[in-house]
Amino acid sequence: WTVLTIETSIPFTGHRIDPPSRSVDTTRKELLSFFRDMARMRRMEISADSLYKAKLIRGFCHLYDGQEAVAIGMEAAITKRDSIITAYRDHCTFLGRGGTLVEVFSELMGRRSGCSKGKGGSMHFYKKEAGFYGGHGIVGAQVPLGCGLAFAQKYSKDETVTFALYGDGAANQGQLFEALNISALWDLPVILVCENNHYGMGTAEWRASKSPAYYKRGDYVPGLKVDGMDVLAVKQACKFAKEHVLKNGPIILEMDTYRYHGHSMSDPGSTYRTRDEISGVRQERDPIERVRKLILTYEMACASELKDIEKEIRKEVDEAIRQAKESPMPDPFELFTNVYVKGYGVEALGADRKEVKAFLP
Amino acid sequence: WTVLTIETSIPFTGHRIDPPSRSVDTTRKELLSFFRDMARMRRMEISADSLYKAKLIRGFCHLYDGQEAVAIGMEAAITKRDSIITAYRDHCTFLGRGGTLVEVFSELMGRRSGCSKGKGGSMHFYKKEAGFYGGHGIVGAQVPLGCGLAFAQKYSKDETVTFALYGDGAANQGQLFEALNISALWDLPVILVCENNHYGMGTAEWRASKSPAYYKRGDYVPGLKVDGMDVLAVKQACKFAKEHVLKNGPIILEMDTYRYHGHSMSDPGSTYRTRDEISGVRQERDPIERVRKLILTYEMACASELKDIEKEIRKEVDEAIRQAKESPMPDPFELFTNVYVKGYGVEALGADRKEVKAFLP
Amino acid sequence: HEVLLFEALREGLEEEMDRDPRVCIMGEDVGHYGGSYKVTKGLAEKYGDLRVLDTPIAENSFTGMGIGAAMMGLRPVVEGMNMGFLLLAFNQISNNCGMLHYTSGGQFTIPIVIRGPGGVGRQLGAEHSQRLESYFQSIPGLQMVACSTPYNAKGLMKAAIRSENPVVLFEHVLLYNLKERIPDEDYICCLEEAEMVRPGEQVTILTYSRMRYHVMQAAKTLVNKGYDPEVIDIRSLKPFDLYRIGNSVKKTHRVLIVEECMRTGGIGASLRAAIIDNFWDYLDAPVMCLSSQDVPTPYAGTLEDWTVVQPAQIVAAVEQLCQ
Amino acid sequence: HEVLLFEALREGLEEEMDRDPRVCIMGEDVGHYGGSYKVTKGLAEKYGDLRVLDTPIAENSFTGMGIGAAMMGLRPVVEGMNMGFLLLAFNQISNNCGMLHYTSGGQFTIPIVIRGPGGVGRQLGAEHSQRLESYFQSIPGLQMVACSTPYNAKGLMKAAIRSENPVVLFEHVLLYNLKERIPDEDYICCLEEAEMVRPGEQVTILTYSRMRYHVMQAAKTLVNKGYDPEVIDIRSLKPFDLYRIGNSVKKTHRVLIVEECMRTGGIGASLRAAIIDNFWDYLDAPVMCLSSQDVPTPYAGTLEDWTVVQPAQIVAAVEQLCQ
Ligand SMILES: Cc1ncc(C[n+]2csc(CCOP(=O)(O)OP(=O)(O)O)c2C)c(N)n1
Ligand SMILES: Cc1ncc(C[n+]2csc(CCOP(=O)(O)OP(=O)(O)O)c2C)c(N)n1
Ligand SMILES: [Mg+2]
Ligand SMILES: [Mg+2]
Repeated sequence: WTVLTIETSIPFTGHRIDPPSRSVDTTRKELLSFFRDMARMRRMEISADSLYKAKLIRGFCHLYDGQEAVAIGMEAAITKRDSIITAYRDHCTFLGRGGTLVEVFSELMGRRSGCSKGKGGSMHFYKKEAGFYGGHGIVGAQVPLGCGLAFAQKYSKDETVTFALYGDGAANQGQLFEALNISALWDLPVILVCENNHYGMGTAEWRASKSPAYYKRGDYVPGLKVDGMDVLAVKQACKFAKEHVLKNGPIILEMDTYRYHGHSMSDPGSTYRTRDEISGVRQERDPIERVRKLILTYEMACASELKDIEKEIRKEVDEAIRQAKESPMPDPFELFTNVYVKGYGVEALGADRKEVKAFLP
Repeated sequence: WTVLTIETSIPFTGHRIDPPSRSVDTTRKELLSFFRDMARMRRMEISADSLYKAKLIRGFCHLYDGQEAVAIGMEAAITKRDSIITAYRDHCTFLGRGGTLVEVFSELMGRRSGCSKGKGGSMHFYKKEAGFYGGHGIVGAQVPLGCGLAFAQKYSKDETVTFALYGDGAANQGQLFEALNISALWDLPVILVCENNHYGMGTAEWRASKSPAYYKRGDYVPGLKVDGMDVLAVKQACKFAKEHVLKNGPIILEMDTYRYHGHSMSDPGSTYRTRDEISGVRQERDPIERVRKLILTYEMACASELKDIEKEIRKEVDEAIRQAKESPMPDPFELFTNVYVKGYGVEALGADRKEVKAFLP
Repeated sequence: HEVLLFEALREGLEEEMDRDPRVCIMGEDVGHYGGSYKVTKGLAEKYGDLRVLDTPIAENSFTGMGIGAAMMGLRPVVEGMNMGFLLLAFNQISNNCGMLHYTSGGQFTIPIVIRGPGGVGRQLGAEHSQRLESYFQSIPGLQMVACSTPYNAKGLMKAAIRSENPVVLFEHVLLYNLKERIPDEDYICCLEEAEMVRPGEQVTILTYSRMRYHVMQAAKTLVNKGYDPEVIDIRSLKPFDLYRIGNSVKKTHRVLIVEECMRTGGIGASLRAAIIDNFWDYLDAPVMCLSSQDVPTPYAGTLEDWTVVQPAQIVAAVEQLCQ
Repeated sequence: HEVLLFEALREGLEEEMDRDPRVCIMGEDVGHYGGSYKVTKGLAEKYGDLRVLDTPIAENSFTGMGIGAAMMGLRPVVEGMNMGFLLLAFNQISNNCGMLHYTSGGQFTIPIVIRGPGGVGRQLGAEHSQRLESYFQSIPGLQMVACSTPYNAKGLMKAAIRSENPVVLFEHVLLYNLKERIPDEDYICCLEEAEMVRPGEQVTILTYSRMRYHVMQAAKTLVNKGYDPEVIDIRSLKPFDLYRIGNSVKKTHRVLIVEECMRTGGIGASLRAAIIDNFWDYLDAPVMCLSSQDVPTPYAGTLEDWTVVQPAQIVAAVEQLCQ
């Protein structure tokens, strides 16, 4: 069994493009790593929920559980030389790019060892050396940045591409249409990935979009609708998209996905959708369960081996939280670093360029 | 000959909609008034050009000659209870709504009797009582306003509609896509009119738009492509559109038109397009000449009668300029009026709410 | 009756919607969801989808649409789910809210209210801790008010809706749950008036919004130490109520401004300038101003606290001023 | 060699593009058309379409794309055809130019330059006469400079491009045709330094951009009247060069600020605050500030003139200060 060919859950739907085949190549190793990586993400998000309830995490905290297949499938199709940029629901994307659990939990708790030194918080994870460009709090504003990354890639003739992720709510922001037009004019290697989890905060997609067929919203730009709960479909689509954009300029991928949690921690997530809807998705479309089933069906591992993996992950996550808790709070002087780049002999430029005039209580 | 049926120059092209018939009803009276009104606009713009060269007009001055059929055809299809909003190329739209030549020239020369008291200038003509909402200097920003007007119309159950005009360059502004989506969601009676004169300043349409088929750019919103040089086609399209939007929500009309002048007075208008292109349009598609030909073909008037009309217009325009020149410059205190609405016992609120502290030299 | 601040805002909205059928509300999740800070809760049910409008996430254009509707005579109240998002609508707010009355030579008025939560607090991070009053203050034609108590929140909301001018009403994320007994009768607060919070003789402390509470905390300490500060909530951020402010300065001859804006380009800078221009001769000491640090708001709680002015700094500043 | 100011800017761009292949230019009509004020004329021909990019009219997103490109190491120079249009890009400029370095804990720098014409002049009307320095000054992490001569225009352009920080370079519609002899050799101007225009003993006049010329006109009259003003072009609008400014204040003990911003929320207000905070003890008179009126810029020429500070007002203010 080296290479195995598996059908995606449903066919891809194309807009102005012939969709790729439903048959996806994979291996035992890959499927097991998908399982492990998605389960780790799931566990991480659920622990973040507990930490939030324990008031160790404050402010915004947008969880990704339910959507793991998008991050994982995408990574399987590209390399770290390709770029990813997303919005505030960014913990798992960061992890997918090779970020560590300790960095995640530290940042979430505002500690010094956080990936942004505790200054960014939940919405501001980045990993420059692995091509992760954040982590952005303003809905839609990351998409022009992403197109700019793709411009830089084209400029330096890198043959790499950028995946710019946004939600179904964000899909109605004007800057997306602007940036898409420019990217199409300039033939940029950018993939716009709409993670359609069907709600933008409390607003259902059809209440915010006259046309919720997001893969078609690029109009003159080709698009592909993908089952975002099927990690193999995501992988297939991202591979296809990467090749496409290097040759032909932008494409839109709409990932049909679902968030189990409420929008952020203050949203119970159940006033604008039914509990039945949520549990229905959990039962029928859960991305981790789908992979578990595949692994069991093809007898790549037995149920208890998978349980063991999950137990290991649990330990790994707990250990990371323990470490993160030990990380100290940022030094007071960090308030003033990184406002400006060093180079004037000062950390931060105040009214007086020679020196910071800040007195802390 | 009361009612006459004339074919439009070319058929309409529809996007997600069946286009209206090419046969347009008109009358001798209407055609003669079209001729007179368009000729008056043409003469007005050409005189503005001279006044600019004589330095009586300063700043921006965007002329509409070549595009007259759009303003006139639109007015023929609607009433003054319907609303119009446009960008900075607004002199003729104002005239079409019933504004006077004296108000136009006075505003252009910054005089007290200007339609905006000399404070707005070329880009800021308005006529509230006739449903003209300006006259706006920021490309594209008038379109959300226009959709808001349509919202107010729907809100007050007026059965009236709004025409929101913008250019081919403006068609790439994100706010259009945003406002169109909202208007479609709310079923607003708004007609987005793209006056495609094929250039946004020095940039040809295809260099700024990946898809210069502007009538299709609404994607899920229906559109109609119209020969904007044929006043009867414009009339037909606007009538059709008005009926459509009252029942079904927004539509886009793309008017294929042409500006003879450069973008503004500092642009000779000949570096990014050929003189042949310009003279070709003048010879083959000029909106006034088309109507002249119709009138002569159908023997509704003879050539010399039309010449007489043009002579009258010339006099009328010269007389308006004379009157405008007599209008005084604004009073110095006008600097402070209309910043805030009266009601605090002050004209303008300065740092001190009790009184304006402004000393003029 | 006793209400929380967000309920006071809602009462204001509701009363004005009852009073004037032209008043409508637009914003993200203001309808079915009831507003992310519950300011519009229940209003969609009561007034229907045409008067309480859920919008897509498209700040620039729904603000523009509000302005358009206002040009035609409606009185829209536009919510920025968080004030910071209105940076996307800056052009509409500046050019059309602020200047259209002028460029049209007075033909059009823009009776719109733009409101929403802002300020530093709850560790919301850089983008969600904006103090847009510093960005907006230069816009001619705009009025700006900041509420700080349930009483003035309701009164200012009602006055803002009735005003023919475009008004930005600043709310603060940390103040929505303040409780206060407010009158049962109809009342409004004058948009252009400052509020005397604590009369005193020795030094004038000018503040607004959440910093009012840091100031009052400091005032307690100061009183215990034998000082007698006068505390004024300026409320109107543009224009300033120089009448009330001036009277205080003429009495105390010492001024401390405490703001949450960053020091560069903040309200404090403009207020200080206005005081110097108008009351220089009455001053016995330099006008002092305590502002937030000139940094993006960090997430970590400790750093966030250090970003804004703390009561101890206010105490120290007053002691220095009164030396 | 002798150049006009717009040519000096172009030289700066060209030299930096020669020097560093990462430098590119984006904006409306900057390529084929050569820029509406000719600042980029000829560069598209020389460097090609990948380095000199004509964009659609989509300020918000092409600015965002410039920032994205900068995150990856390019050094984009983004032109606002008129600075006022960048109100549409305010969110990108504030949140991403200004704060991304911070929110990423220093991982990313944004070495972008944003430039274009602004200011009052040529009767361009309300929207095209913005002075965005007042709107932008509160943005943490942004540097702002204003050029006023061909010499400093070129030097600041080059320095801005080389800076790792995001820099906004303000040009003025009325100054593009100023002529001056500038060095043939490579030079840059320090971004954070003020420029001594006229040394003097009696009063410090702080100004920048076009107002520098109104001040110098006034200075002539003042000298004839026997005054000896020191004129400093502050150039760096954020941060202020308090070193040079301070030295002058310590010498003259009197300060007049002359700005083109509106008085509410202008650069002058912040500068005045900084001077009071730092040099109060050296002041013999209240710091005065002359600003534009708090009104949208009217079209009519006479009204436009009255909007901005005129030399006669400067003369009068100095006479009052030196009484
Ligand atoms: C410009 C802007 N407007 C509003 C918000 C508040 N907000 C944060 S997330 C969100 C919903 C976005 O929904 P979607 O794009 O579908 O992404 P999802 O949260 O479902 O992943 C809103 C309205 C914001 N952060 N930025
Ligand atoms: C937001 C904004 N960007 C740029 C400009 C400068 N500008 C004025 S008109 C124009 C071209 C617009 O072209 P188009 O929409 O086709 O209208 P036309 O002038 O052809 O009528 C540009 C770039 C502006 N006024 N506003
Ligand atoms: Mg969503
Ligand atoms: Mg055009």
